[in-house]
Amino acid sequence: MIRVLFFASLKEAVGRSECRIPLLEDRGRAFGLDGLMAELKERLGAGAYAALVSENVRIAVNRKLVEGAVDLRAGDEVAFLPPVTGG
Amino acid sequence: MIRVLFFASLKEAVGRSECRIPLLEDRGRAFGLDGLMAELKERLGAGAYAALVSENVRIAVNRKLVEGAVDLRAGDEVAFLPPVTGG
Amino acid sequence: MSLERVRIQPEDFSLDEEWRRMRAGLGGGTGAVAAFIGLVRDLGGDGSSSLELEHYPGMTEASIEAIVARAEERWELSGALVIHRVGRLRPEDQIVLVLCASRHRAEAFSACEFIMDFLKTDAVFWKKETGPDGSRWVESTRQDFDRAAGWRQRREAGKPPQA
Amino acid sequence: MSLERVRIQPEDFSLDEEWRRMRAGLGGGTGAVAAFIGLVRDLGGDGSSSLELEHYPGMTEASIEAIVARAEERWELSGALVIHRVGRLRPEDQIVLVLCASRHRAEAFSACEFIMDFLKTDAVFWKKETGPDGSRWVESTRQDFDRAAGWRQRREAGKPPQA
Repeated sequence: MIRVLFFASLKEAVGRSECRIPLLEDRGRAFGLDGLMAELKERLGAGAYAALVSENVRIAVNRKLVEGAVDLRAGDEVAFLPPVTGG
Repeated sequence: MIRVLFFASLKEAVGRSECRIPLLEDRGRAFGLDGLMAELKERLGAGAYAALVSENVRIAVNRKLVEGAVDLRAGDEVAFLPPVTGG
Repeated sequence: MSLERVRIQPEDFSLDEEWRRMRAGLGGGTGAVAAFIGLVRDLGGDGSSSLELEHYPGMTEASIEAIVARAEERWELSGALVIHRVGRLRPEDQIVLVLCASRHRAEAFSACEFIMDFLKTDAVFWKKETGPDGSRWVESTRQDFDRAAGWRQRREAGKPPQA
Repeated sequence: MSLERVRIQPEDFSLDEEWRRMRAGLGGGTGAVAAFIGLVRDLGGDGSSSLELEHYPGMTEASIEAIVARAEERWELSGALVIHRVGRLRPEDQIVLVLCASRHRAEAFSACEFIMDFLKTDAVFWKKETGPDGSRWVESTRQDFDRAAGWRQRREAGKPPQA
Protein backbone atom coordinates (compact mmCIF):
# COMPACT_ATOMS: atom_id res chain seq x y z
CA MET A 1 0.00 0.00 0.00
CA ILE A 2 1.22 3.50 -0.84
CA ARG A 3 0.21 6.41 1.37
CA VAL A 4 -0.46 9.53 -0.70
CA LEU A 5 -0.60 13.00 0.90
CA PHE A 6 -1.99 16.24 -0.48
CA PHE A 7 -1.09 19.60 1.04
CA ALA A 8 -2.54 23.09 1.12
CA SER A 9 -4.23 24.05 -2.19
CA LEU A 10 -3.88 20.47 -3.46
CA LYS A 11 -5.69 19.18 -0.40
CA GLU A 12 -8.52 21.54 -1.31
CA ALA A 13 -8.42 20.55 -5.01
CA VAL A 14 -8.48 16.84 -4.22
CA GLY A 15 -10.93 17.24 -1.37
CA ARG A 16 -8.95 15.22 1.11
CA SER A 17 -5.55 15.24 2.78
CA GLU A 18 -4.57 11.66 2.00
CA CYS A 19 -5.49 8.42 0.33
CA ARG A 20 -4.09 4.92 0.10
CA ILE A 21 -3.30 3.25 -3.20
CA PRO A 22 -2.57 -0.47 -3.45
CA LEU A 23 0.78 -1.44 -4.86
CA LEU A 24 -0.04 -2.69 -8.36
CA GLU A 25 2.37 -4.48 -10.62
CA ASP A 26 2.23 -4.16 -14.35
CA ARG A 27 3.42 -7.43 -15.95
CA GLY A 28 6.39 -7.77 -13.63
CA ARG A 29 7.45 -4.16 -13.94
CA ALA A 30 7.92 -2.41 -10.60
CA PHE A 31 5.15 -0.05 -9.59
CA GLY A 32 6.40 3.50 -9.95
CA LEU A 33 5.29 7.10 -9.83
CA ASP A 34 3.85 6.81 -13.33
CA GLY A 35 1.64 3.91 -12.23
CA LEU A 36 0.57 5.87 -9.18
CA MET A 37 -0.34 8.89 -11.29
CA ALA A 38 -2.48 6.74 -13.58
CA GLU A 39 -4.22 5.25 -10.57
CA LEU A 40 -4.81 8.70 -9.03
CA LYS A 41 -6.24 10.04 -12.29
CA GLU A 42 -8.78 7.27 -12.28
CA ARG A 43 -9.71 7.64 -8.63
CA LEU A 44 -9.69 11.42 -8.20
CA GLY A 45 -11.14 12.56 -11.50
CA ALA A 46 -9.70 14.84 -14.18
CA GLY A 47 -10.07 18.14 -12.29
CA ALA A 48 -8.17 17.07 -9.20
CA TYR A 49 -5.64 15.23 -11.33
CA ALA A 50 -4.94 18.37 -13.35
CA ALA A 51 -4.03 20.17 -10.11
CA LEU A 52 -1.59 17.40 -9.16
CA VAL A 53 0.28 17.54 -12.48
CA SER A 54 0.50 21.31 -12.77
CA GLU A 55 4.08 22.37 -13.40
CA ASN A 56 4.84 23.91 -10.04
CA VAL A 57 3.79 20.88 -7.98
CA ARG A 58 6.68 18.97 -6.49
CA ILE A 59 6.60 15.36 -5.37
CA ALA A 60 8.28 13.94 -2.30
CA VAL A 61 8.77 10.24 -1.68
CA ASN A 62 9.36 9.45 1.96
CA ARG A 63 9.82 13.16 2.61
CA LYS A 64 12.52 13.66 0.01
CA LEU A 65 11.88 15.55 -3.20
CA VAL A 66 12.10 13.40 -6.32
CA GLU A 67 12.10 14.05 -10.03
CA GLY A 68 11.48 11.77 -12.98
CA ALA A 69 10.77 8.05 -12.75
CA VAL A 70 10.81 6.57 -9.24
CA ASP A 71 10.01 3.03 -8.18
CA LEU A 72 7.73 2.68 -5.20
CA ARG A 73 7.66 0.03 -2.52
CA ALA A 74 5.04 -1.00 0.01
CA GLY A 75 4.83 1.52 2.84
CA ASP A 76 6.20 4.41 0.80
CA GLU A 77 4.74 7.84 1.46
CA VAL A 78 4.20 10.01 -1.62
CA ALA A 79 3.38 13.67 -1.06
CA PHE A 80 2.17 16.28 -3.53
CA LEU A 81 3.49 19.72 -2.59
CA PRO A 82 2.29 22.99 -4.05
CA PRO A 83 4.84 25.85 -4.02
CA VAL A 84 5.90 26.49 -0.45
CA THR A 85 5.30 29.90 1.10
CA GLY A 86 8.22 29.72 3.45
CA GLY A 87 8.23 30.75 7.07
CA MET B 1 32.71 78.43 39.32
CA ILE B 2 33.45 75.93 36.54
CA ARG B 3 32.95 72.22 37.15
CA VAL B 4 35.65 70.18 35.43
CA LEU B 5 35.27 66.44 34.83
CA PHE B 6 37.89 63.84 33.92
CA PHE B 7 36.93 60.46 32.52
CA ALA B 8 38.51 57.02 32.27
CA SER B 9 42.29 57.17 31.65
CA LEU B 10 42.27 60.94 32.27
CA LYS B 11 40.66 60.40 35.66
CA GLU B 12 43.55 58.07 36.45
CA ALA B 13 46.15 60.51 35.08
CA VAL B 14 44.74 63.45 37.04
CA GLY B 15 44.04 61.36 40.11
CA ARG B 16 40.50 62.58 40.56
CA SER B 17 37.21 62.59 38.64
CA GLU B 18 36.44 66.27 39.00
CA CYS B 19 37.55 69.65 40.30
CA ARG B 20 36.11 73.14 40.57
CA ILE B 21 37.83 76.15 39.11
CA PRO B 22 36.76 79.69 39.98
CA LEU B 23 35.68 81.92 37.10
CA LEU B 24 38.61 84.28 36.66
CA GLU B 25 38.57 87.37 34.50
CA ASP B 26 41.66 88.62 32.76
CA ARG B 27 41.49 92.43 32.44
CA GLY B 28 37.87 92.44 31.31
CA ARG B 29 38.30 89.58 28.84
CA ALA B 30 35.81 86.74 29.27
CA PHE B 31 37.17 83.63 30.91
CA GLY B 32 37.54 80.92 28.26
CA LEU B 33 38.89 77.43 27.69
CA ASP B 34 42.41 78.86 27.32
CA GLY B 35 42.18 80.45 30.76
CA LEU B 36 40.83 77.20 32.20
CA MET B 37 43.72 75.21 30.68
CA ALA B 38 46.27 77.61 32.20
CA GLU B 39 44.58 77.26 35.56
CA LEU B 40 44.51 73.44 35.29
CA LYS B 41 48.21 73.35 34.36
CA GLU B 42 49.04 75.21 37.51
CA ARG B 43 46.80 73.16 39.77
CA LEU B 44 47.31 69.64 38.38
CA GLY B 45 50.99 69.71 37.52
CA ALA B 46 52.76 69.14 34.20
CA GLY B 47 52.26 65.36 34.00
CA ALA B 48 48.49 65.43 34.39
CA TYR B 49 48.27 68.49 32.18
CA ALA B 50 50.14 66.69 29.38
CA ALA B 51 47.50 63.96 29.44
CA LEU B 52 44.70 66.54 29.10
CA VAL B 53 46.21 68.20 26.04
CA SER B 54 47.17 65.04 24.17
CA GLU B 55 45.85 65.14 20.63
CA ASN B 56 43.11 62.53 20.95
CA VAL B 57 41.43 64.11 23.99
CA ARG B 58 38.13 65.82 23.21
CA ILE B 59 36.49 68.52 25.29
CA ALA B 60 32.79 68.87 25.99
CA VAL B 61 31.20 71.99 27.44
CA ASN B 62 27.85 71.30 29.01
CA ARG B 63 27.90 67.86 27.40
CA LYS B 64 28.46 69.08 23.86
CA LEU B 65 31.77 68.61 22.08
CA VAL B 66 33.59 71.87 21.37
CA GLU B 67 36.65 72.86 19.37
CA GLY B 68 38.81 75.99 19.46
CA ALA B 69 38.16 79.00 21.65
CA VAL B 70 35.09 78.85 23.86
CA ASP B 71 33.92 81.37 26.45
CA LEU B 72 32.85 79.91 29.78
CA ARG B 73 30.19 81.12 32.17
CA ALA B 74 29.53 80.41 35.82
CA GLY B 75 28.02 76.96 36.25
CA ASP B 76 29.46 75.55 33.03
CA GLU B 77 30.58 71.94 33.04
CA VAL B 78 33.76 71.17 31.13
CA ALA B 79 34.62 67.53 30.52
CA PHE B 80 37.84 65.99 29.22
CA LEU B 81 37.12 62.85 27.21
CA PRO B 82 39.69 60.30 26.11
CA PRO B 83 38.80 58.31 22.96
CA VAL B 84 35.54 56.47 23.53
CA THR B 85 35.44 52.72 23.32
CA GLY B 86 31.85 52.51 22.23
CA GLY B 87 29.25 50.10 23.51
CA MET C 1 25.52 21.35 19.18
CA SER C 2 23.50 18.88 21.18
CA LEU C 3 20.54 21.17 21.78
CA GLU C 4 17.51 20.86 19.54
CA ARG C 5 17.75 23.48 16.82
CA VAL C 6 14.40 23.35 15.06
CA ARG C 7 10.93 23.20 16.57
CA ILE C 8 7.53 23.37 14.91
CA GLN C 9 4.62 23.98 17.26
CA PRO C 10 1.12 25.43 17.34
CA GLU C 11 1.83 27.04 20.73
CA ASP C 12 3.32 30.47 21.23
CA PHE C 13 6.96 30.69 22.30
CA SER C 14 8.76 32.73 24.90
CA LEU C 15 11.78 34.64 23.68
CA ASP C 16 13.17 34.78 27.20
CA GLU C 17 12.82 31.07 27.84
CA GLU C 18 14.55 30.16 24.60
CA TRP C 19 17.29 32.69 25.18
CA ARG C 20 17.86 31.44 28.73
CA ARG C 21 18.06 27.86 27.49
CA MET C 22 20.52 28.72 24.74
CA ARG C 23 22.57 30.93 27.03
CA ALA C 24 23.05 28.11 29.53
CA GLY C 25 24.77 26.10 26.80
CA LEU C 26 27.12 28.82 25.53
CA GLY C 27 30.76 29.02 26.48
CA GLY C 28 32.58 32.19 27.49
CA GLY C 29 33.60 32.87 23.90
CA THR C 30 30.18 34.03 22.78
CA GLY C 31 29.95 37.82 22.52
CA ALA C 32 26.95 38.28 20.25
CA VAL C 33 23.42 37.00 19.95
CA ALA C 34 21.13 38.09 17.13
CA ALA C 35 17.45 37.32 17.37
CA PHE C 36 14.57 37.73 14.99
CA ILE C 37 10.88 37.53 15.78
CA GLY C 38 8.31 37.54 13.00
CA LEU C 39 4.82 38.81 13.77
CA VAL C 40 1.61 38.26 11.82
CA ARG C 41 0.76 41.55 10.11
CA ASP C 42 -2.77 42.85 10.24
CA LEU C 43 -4.00 42.76 6.65
CA GLY C 44 -7.27 44.60 7.05
CA GLY C 45 -6.05 46.94 9.75
CA ASP C 46 -8.94 45.93 11.98
CA GLY C 47 -7.50 42.75 13.49
CA SER C 48 -10.04 40.54 11.72
CA SER C 49 -7.62 38.84 9.33
CA SER C 50 -5.99 35.51 10.07
CA LEU C 51 -3.28 33.22 8.83
CA GLU C 52 -3.42 29.43 8.63
CA LEU C 53 -0.08 27.67 8.46
CA GLU C 54 0.16 24.14 7.20
CA HIS C 55 3.29 22.01 7.35
CA TYR C 56 4.47 18.50 6.48
CA PRO C 57 5.68 16.97 9.76
CA GLY C 58 9.18 15.62 9.37
CA MET C 59 9.85 17.20 6.02
CA THR C 60 9.33 20.74 7.31
CA GLU C 61 11.76 20.21 10.18
CA ALA C 62 14.29 18.68 7.77
CA SER C 63 13.97 21.64 5.38
CA ILE C 64 14.77 24.05 8.22
CA GLU C 65 17.54 21.85 9.64
CA ALA C 66 19.16 22.03 6.20
CA ILE C 67 19.02 25.84 6.27
CA VAL C 68 20.55 25.98 9.76
CA ALA C 69 23.26 23.52 8.71
CA ARG C 70 24.16 25.74 5.75
CA ALA C 71 24.41 28.75 8.08
CA GLU C 72 26.69 26.76 10.37
CA GLU C 73 28.97 25.84 7.49
CA ARG C 74 29.24 29.50 6.62
CA TRP C 75 29.70 31.10 10.02
CA GLU C 76 31.01 29.83 13.31
CA LEU C 77 27.95 29.69 15.54
CA SER C 78 27.94 28.74 19.20
CA GLY C 79 24.16 28.43 19.15
CA ALA C 80 21.33 28.36 16.61
CA LEU C 81 17.60 27.88 17.08
CA VAL C 82 14.51 28.18 14.89
CA ILE C 83 10.99 27.94 16.28
CA HIS C 84 8.12 28.19 13.82
CA ARG C 85 4.46 28.11 14.68
CA VAL C 86 1.77 26.36 12.64
CA GLY C 87 -2.01 26.36 12.73
CA ARG C 88 -4.28 29.36 12.93
CA LEU C 89 -2.64 32.65 13.86
CA ARG C 90 -4.07 36.10 14.41
CA PRO C 91 -2.64 39.56 13.68
CA GLU C 92 0.24 40.51 15.99
CA ASP C 93 0.85 36.87 16.99
CA GLN C 94 4.46 35.74 17.10
CA ILE C 95 5.04 33.36 14.21
CA VAL C 96 8.77 32.66 14.02
CA LEU C 97 11.83 32.98 16.23
CA VAL C 98 15.44 32.72 15.05
CA LEU C 99 18.33 32.93 17.52
CA CYS C 100 21.99 32.87 16.49
CA ALA C 101 24.95 33.16 18.85
CA SER C 102 28.51 33.73 17.79
CA ARG C 103 31.79 35.24 18.88
CA HIS C 104 31.29 38.54 17.05
CA ARG C 105 28.25 40.51 15.99
CA ALA C 106 28.78 40.38 12.23
CA GLU C 107 28.55 36.59 12.19
CA ALA C 108 25.49 36.47 14.46
CA PHE C 109 23.62 39.08 12.39
CA SER C 110 24.53 37.48 9.06
CA ALA C 111 23.56 33.98 10.15
CA CYS C 112 20.24 35.17 11.57
CA GLU C 113 19.36 37.08 8.41
CA PHE C 114 20.53 34.20 6.18
CA ILE C 115 18.30 31.75 8.03
CA MET C 116 15.29 34.10 7.83
CA ASP C 117 15.87 34.69 4.11
CA PHE C 118 15.97 30.97 3.32
CA LEU C 119 13.04 30.23 5.62
CA LYS C 120 11.05 32.47 3.27
CA THR C 121 11.88 30.45 0.17
CA ASP C 122 12.94 26.95 1.22
CA ALA C 123 11.04 26.05 4.37
CA VAL C 124 8.16 23.66 3.75
CA PHE C 125 5.16 25.72 4.88
CA TRP C 126 1.97 26.76 3.21
CA LYS C 127 0.19 29.88 4.38
CA LYS C 128 -3.41 30.75 3.77
CA GLU C 129 -4.30 34.37 4.44
CA THR C 130 -7.85 35.31 5.24
CA GLY C 131 -8.36 39.04 4.94
CA PRO C 132 -11.06 41.52 4.00
CA ASP C 133 -10.98 40.20 0.40
CA GLY C 134 -11.33 36.53 1.28
CA SER C 135 -8.81 33.70 1.50
CA ARG C 136 -5.77 32.98 -0.62
CA TRP C 137 -2.71 30.77 -0.53
CA VAL C 138 0.35 32.96 -0.18
CA GLU C 139 3.40 32.48 -2.40
CA SER C 140 6.96 33.58 -1.75
CA THR C 141 7.55 37.02 -3.19
CA ARG C 142 9.95 37.98 -5.93
CA GLN C 143 11.88 39.92 -3.30
CA ASP C 144 12.19 36.78 -1.17
CA PHE C 145 13.70 34.86 -4.07
CA ASP C 146 16.06 37.73 -4.85
CA ARG C 147 17.34 37.82 -1.30
CA ALA C 148 17.96 34.07 -1.24
CA ALA C 149 19.66 34.25 -4.64
CA GLY C 150 21.91 36.99 -3.27
CA TRP C 151 23.23 34.68 -0.57
CA ARG C 152 23.78 31.87 -3.10
CA GLN C 153 25.84 34.15 -5.32
CA ARG C 154 28.08 35.00 -2.40
CA ARG C 155 29.37 31.61 -1.32
CA GLU C 156 31.99 33.22 0.88
CA ALA C 157 30.92 34.46 4.30
CA GLY C 158 29.29 37.81 4.05
CA LYS C 159 26.27 39.83 3.18
CA PRO C 160 23.71 39.46 0.43
CA PRO C 161 24.06 42.02 -2.34
CA GLN C 162 21.94 45.14 -2.16
CA ALA C 163 18.27 44.82 -3.07
CA MET D 1 7.69 57.24 19.49
CA SER D 2 6.72 58.15 22.99
CA LEU D 3 8.47 55.24 24.69
CA GLU D 4 11.92 55.79 26.13
CA ARG D 5 14.47 54.60 23.61
CA VAL D 6 17.78 54.71 25.47
CA ARG D 7 18.59 53.47 28.94
CA ILE D 8 21.91 53.28 30.77
CA GLN D 9 21.92 51.16 33.90
CA PRO D 10 24.22 49.10 36.10
CA GLU D 11 21.51 46.43 36.50
CA ASP D 12 21.00 43.51 34.18
CA PHE D 13 18.07 43.66 31.74
CA SER D 14 15.43 41.16 30.75
CA LEU D 15 15.03 40.61 27.04
CA ASP D 16 11.49 39.38 27.55
CA GLU D 17 10.40 42.33 29.66
CA GLU D 18 11.73 44.82 27.12
CA TRP D 19 10.22 42.92 24.23
CA ARG D 20 6.83 42.72 25.98
CA ARG D 21 6.91 46.44 26.68
CA MET D 22 7.81 47.32 23.11
CA ARG D 23 5.29 44.87 21.71
CA ALA D 24 2.46 46.47 23.68
CA GLY D 25 3.14 49.72 21.86
CA LEU D 26 3.34 48.34 18.32
CA GLY D 27 0.53 48.56 15.84
CA GLY D 28 -0.67 45.73 13.62
CA GLY D 29 1.68 46.80 10.83
CA THR D 30 4.82 45.47 12.50
CA GLY D 31 5.97 42.18 11.00
CA ALA D 32 9.59 42.02 12.09
CA VAL D 33 11.64 42.52 15.23
CA ALA D 34 15.40 42.20 15.23
CA ALA D 35 17.21 41.99 18.53
CA PHE D 36 20.84 41.99 19.48
CA ILE D 37 22.35 41.05 22.81
CA GLY D 38 26.03 41.61 23.50
CA LEU D 39 27.75 39.44 26.08
CA VAL D 40 31.03 40.04 27.88
CA ARG D 41 33.59 37.65 26.41
CA ASP D 42 35.84 35.68 28.70
CA LEU D 43 39.34 36.98 27.98
CA GLY D 44 41.36 34.51 29.97
CA GLY D 45 39.05 31.57 29.34
CA ASP D 46 38.78 30.95 33.06
CA GLY D 47 36.07 33.43 33.98
CA SER D 48 38.46 35.60 36.01
CA SER D 49 38.53 38.59 33.66
CA SER D 50 36.26 41.59 34.09
CA LEU D 51 35.13 44.70 32.33
CA GLU D 52 34.55 48.11 33.88
CA LEU D 53 32.33 50.47 31.91
CA GLU D 54 32.40 54.18 32.59
CA HIS D 55 29.97 56.67 31.06
CA TYR D 56 29.18 60.39 31.18
CA PRO D 57 25.59 60.65 32.41
CA GLY D 58 23.56 62.77 30.03
CA MET D 59 26.14 62.90 27.29
CA THR D 60 26.22 59.11 26.83
CA GLU D 61 22.43 58.92 26.52
CA ALA D 62 22.50 61.80 24.02
CA SER D 63 25.19 60.08 21.93
CA ILE D 64 23.04 56.96 21.67
CA GLU D 65 19.83 58.93 21.06
CA ALA D 66 21.60 60.51 18.09
CA ILE D 67 22.46 57.07 16.67
CA VAL D 68 18.88 55.85 17.09
CA ALA D 69 17.58 59.03 15.47
CA ARG D 70 19.84 58.46 12.47
CA ALA D 71 18.52 54.90 12.14
CA GLU D 72 14.97 56.22 12.26
CA GLU D 73 15.69 58.68 9.48
CA ARG D 74 17.02 55.86 7.36
CA TRP D 75 14.43 53.16 8.00
CA GLU D 76 10.82 53.22 9.04
CA LEU D 77 10.84 51.78 12.54
CA SER D 78 7.78 51.14 14.68
CA GLY D 79 9.97 50.63 17.73
CA ALA D 80 13.60 51.10 18.76
CA LEU D 81 15.31 50.55 22.09
CA VAL D 82 18.90 50.50 23.34
CA ILE D 83 19.82 49.41 26.85
CA HIS D 84 23.47 49.57 27.84
CA ARG D 85 24.93 48.50 31.13
CA VAL D 86 27.71 50.31 32.98
CA GLY D 87 29.85 49.47 35.97
CA ARG D 88 31.71 46.24 36.63
CA LEU D 89 30.72 43.30 34.43
CA ARG D 90 31.88 39.71 34.43
CA PRO D 91 32.37 37.25 31.56
CA GLU D 92 29.08 36.06 30.03
CA ASP D 93 27.14 39.01 31.50
CA GLN D 94 24.70 40.75 29.19
CA ILE D 95 26.10 44.16 28.33
CA VAL D 96 23.91 45.64 25.59
CA LEU D 97 20.46 45.13 24.12
CA VAL D 98 19.21 46.60 20.85
CA LEU D 99 15.63 46.03 19.69
CA CYS D 100 14.28 47.30 16.37
CA ALA D 101 10.76 46.71 15.07
CA SER D 102 9.63 47.39 11.55
CA ARG D 103 7.16 46.34 8.89
CA HIS D 104 9.59 44.04 7.08
CA ARG D 105 12.62 42.08 8.17
CA ALA D 106 15.23 43.82 6.00
CA GLU D 107 14.57 47.16 7.71
CA ALA D 108 14.60 45.67 11.21
CA PHE D 109 17.87 43.80 10.63
CA SER D 110 19.59 46.76 8.99
CA ALA D 111 18.54 49.22 11.69
CA CYS D 112 19.65 46.88 14.48
CA GLU D 113 23.04 46.28 12.88
CA PHE D 114 23.47 49.99 12.06
CA ILE D 115 22.81 50.94 15.69
CA MET D 116 25.23 48.30 16.98
CA ASP D 117 27.94 49.41 14.53
CA PHE D 118 27.68 53.07 15.59
CA LEU D 119 27.44 52.16 19.27
CA LYS D 120 30.93 50.71 18.80
CA THR D 121 32.42 53.95 17.50
CA ASP D 122 30.21 56.86 18.60
CA ALA D 123 28.68 55.97 21.94
CA VAL D 124 30.31 57.72 24.88
CA PHE D 125 31.63 54.80 26.92
CA TRP D 126 35.04 53.87 28.20
CA LYS D 127 35.86 50.23 28.85
CA LYS D 128 38.63 48.94 31.03
CA GLU D 129 39.42 45.27 30.57
CA THR D 130 41.09 43.36 33.33
CA GLY D 131 42.44 40.06 32.07
CA PRO D 132 45.30 37.66 32.74
CA ASP D 133 47.77 40.32 31.49
CA GLY D 134 46.50 43.15 33.68
CA SER D 135 44.21 46.09 32.99
CA ARG D 136 43.94 48.24 29.89
CA TRP D 137 41.59 50.84 28.45
CA VAL D 138 39.98 49.41 25.32
CA GLU D 139 39.84 51.40 22.10
CA SER D 140 37.49 50.92 19.18
CA THR D 141 39.02 48.56 16.64
CA ARG D 142 39.96 49.34 13.08
CA GLN D 143 37.19 46.94 12.02
CA ASP D 144 34.66 48.94 14.08
CA PHE D 145 35.62 52.15 12.28
CA ASP D 146 35.49 50.40 8.92
CA ARG D 147 31.97 49.15 9.55
CA ALA D 148 30.75 52.59 10.61
CA ALA D 149 32.45 54.18 7.59
CA GLY D 150 30.69 51.66 5.36
CA TRP D 151 27.29 52.87 6.55
CA ARG D 152 28.30 56.51 6.05
CA GLN D 153 29.35 55.83 2.46
CA ARG D 154 25.95 54.36 1.72
CA ARG D 155 23.61 57.20 2.60
CA GLU D 156 20.71 55.44 0.90
CA ALA D 157 18.93 52.74 2.87
CA GLY D 158 20.82 49.52 2.68
CA LYS D 159 23.67 47.42 3.86
CA PRO D 160 27.22 48.28 4.77
CA PRO D 161 29.78 47.18 2.18
CA GLN D 162 31.45 43.83 2.62
CA ALA D 163 34.20 43.53 5.18
